Amino acid sequence: MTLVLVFSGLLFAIGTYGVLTRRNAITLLISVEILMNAANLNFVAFSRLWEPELMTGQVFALVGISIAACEAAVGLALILAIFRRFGTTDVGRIDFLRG
Amino acid sequence: MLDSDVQIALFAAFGGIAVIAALAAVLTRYLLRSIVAFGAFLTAIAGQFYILAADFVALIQIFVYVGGVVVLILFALMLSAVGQKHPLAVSEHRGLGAVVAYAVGGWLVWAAFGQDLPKAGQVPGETVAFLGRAFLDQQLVAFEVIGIILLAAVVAALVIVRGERL
Amino acid sequence: MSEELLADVFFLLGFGVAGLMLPMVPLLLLRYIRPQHPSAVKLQPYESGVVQTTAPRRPFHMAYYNFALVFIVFEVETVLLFAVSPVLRDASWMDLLKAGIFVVLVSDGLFYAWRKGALVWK
Amino acid sequence: MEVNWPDWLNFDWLDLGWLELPWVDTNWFHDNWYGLLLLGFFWGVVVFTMVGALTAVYVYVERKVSARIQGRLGPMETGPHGLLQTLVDVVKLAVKEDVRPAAADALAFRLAPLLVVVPAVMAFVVVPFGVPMVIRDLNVGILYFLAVPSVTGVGLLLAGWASYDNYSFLGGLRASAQFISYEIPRTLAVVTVVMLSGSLSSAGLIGAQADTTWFVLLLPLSFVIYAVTTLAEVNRVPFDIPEAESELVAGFHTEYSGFRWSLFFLGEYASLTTASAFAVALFFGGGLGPVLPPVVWFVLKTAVIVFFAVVLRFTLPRFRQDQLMALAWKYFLPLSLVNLLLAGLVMKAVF
Repeated sequence: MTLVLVFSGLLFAIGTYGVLTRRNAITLLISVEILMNAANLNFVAFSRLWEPELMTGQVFALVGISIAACEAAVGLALILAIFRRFGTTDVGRIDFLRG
Repeated sequence: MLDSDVQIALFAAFGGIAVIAALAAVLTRYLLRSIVAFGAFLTAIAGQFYILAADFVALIQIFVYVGGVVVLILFALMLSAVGQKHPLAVSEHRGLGAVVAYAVGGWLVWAAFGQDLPKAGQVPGETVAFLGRAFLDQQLVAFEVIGIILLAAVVAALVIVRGERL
Repeated sequence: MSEELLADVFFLLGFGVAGLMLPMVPLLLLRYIRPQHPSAVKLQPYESGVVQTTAPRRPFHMAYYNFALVFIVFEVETVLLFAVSPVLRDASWMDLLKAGIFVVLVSDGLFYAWRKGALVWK
Repeated sequence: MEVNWPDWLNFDWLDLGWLELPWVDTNWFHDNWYGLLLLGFFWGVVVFTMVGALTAVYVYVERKVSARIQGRLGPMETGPHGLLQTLVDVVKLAVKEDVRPAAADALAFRLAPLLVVVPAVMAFVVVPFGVPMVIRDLNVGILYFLAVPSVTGVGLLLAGWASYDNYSFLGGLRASAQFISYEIPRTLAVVTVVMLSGSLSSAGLIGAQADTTWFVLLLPLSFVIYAVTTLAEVNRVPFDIPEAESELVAGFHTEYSGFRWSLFFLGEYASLTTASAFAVALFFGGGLGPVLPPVVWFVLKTAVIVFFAVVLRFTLPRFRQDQLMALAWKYFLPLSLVNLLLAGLVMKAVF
């Protein structure tokens, strides 16, 4: 059980690093998906600890996967819209709010 | 025999693959490699789910993520034609990012060792039947809310990508 | 019970290794048999037999992405139906109604996309 | 999955019996992790070899049938009636030069054929050949059958993209757009079957059909949807737009040659076989049938379906891309949603 937590912690850290340092929008999205997977791993693991026959953790993992898919759909739509507007997906160079 | 030691070893093996693949996905400067590593990462996580007695979730992971989200990301890569031959730019905040990541990771791992967790309960064999009942009974709200979220997602994404008003 | 699932994982691993090895090992071994005489002309893309005039991998039109969007949403829907459908056989009308509401909710997305013309190939 | 099989289906002596050789302790394989790994590896080798051999047979049958339909003779030179033709072709493909365009992306170019062929072969794990016999009866077998081959979409897209070729790129985009579009109605058709069978394991599926009747009689519409969408999934005529020779040269595998090309070919035929075999399991009762042993019934039924797909290839014209997408989203998806409703009613009527 501790092992699960260690792995999900490591993955979460990697995802955090990706979110903080990458500038390409698509890599950012991948990093966010890594974060969500780390969380899902914990949901599934904890599902075995308390009342396994209720499956609450697994249900939450399924909800998490669904939401990650929706997030990817909307996020990539945004990325494509940004690309058509600015010709780049580098979030550091999208500065139309700076005026 | 297939005792818990074997289980832990296999879990750790999948975990190692997942960590390496995630590192590769985050650190590589070529977008396509990042996506391929992401696919490997997702598969390793699916293996971990399967070991944790969540076979249904594991296959959903493959179905939705590898067969769906990765295809979607590849589509986006192709439609935006970025980072294809030349490496990507990396932001100047790498040091800060590393510090924060170490802090978060260290804290989470420390927290993992600090807990006194109960032993895993007996897992029902037919996970799917229990999952189905859960979705129809206790978790009905989650089930229907996903429906609404999906609806919202498709409407929102179409509006954004087509650049028109509702 | 989770022991059986663990056995499944090992079995599938073995199967997958075999599945990966059987195409890859001949591929590596045949490297020593087959001819290998690359030349600049041979390594050009074939296309349709004429010299490439435009670079591929340019931004392509968005119609593909519209379909991919609707696809991912419906994929999630079918997946959740998979979770629910095995218990429906012995379930009450009420349960059927619950599943039906879910299907109708998601189908609205299809009708929206249809009405907005996102499903037209252009 | 525990199923109570009717007595007349008792063919224990045939199913898996041959594996339990007197000098082999079969329990050993199931008790150790390395035993299981070996068992999986063994089955992997068996299945892969079988798929390869079957593909060779298919190619021969397809050539002969097409020749018959078009009033030709087909391959005649190598061996009696050209029986050795495919064998010779395999040798030729194996020793052919493997050309990778200089501009291609090496990683994706190498990965793509594997992503097409391995999932197609792995799907065999859950195909119920005999009545209780499945290579491995997973609890979530039916979902496995749909989930694992869905990885192929990634392979198609990568192959087209990696080649650095306009035609391949277009072919790859079209192929995976078609693949994902037809995946939805197909999955929904399978969901109706799951509703009736009440379990996701493939043994349970056959068991439910032993209890009632072939599901094709209860859900004819599901079968029609499954059959047509499967043709589209495996890029068979009339849905072979990704490889439309007159428009896109050869689609996403234009730049591939030799052994790598043959992997795409193998993957396509392997997925045709799995899909047909699973169609038998889903709708035609798998190995259920009187007198003959289940395995024989299963092979016979599958052969009929595959033969039908072969004949179809030479009788129908090809769809246009826009028609193809419209067919998937505007006809089959609504149809399969209605079918879902119908299946609910049928289910309440039968059970």
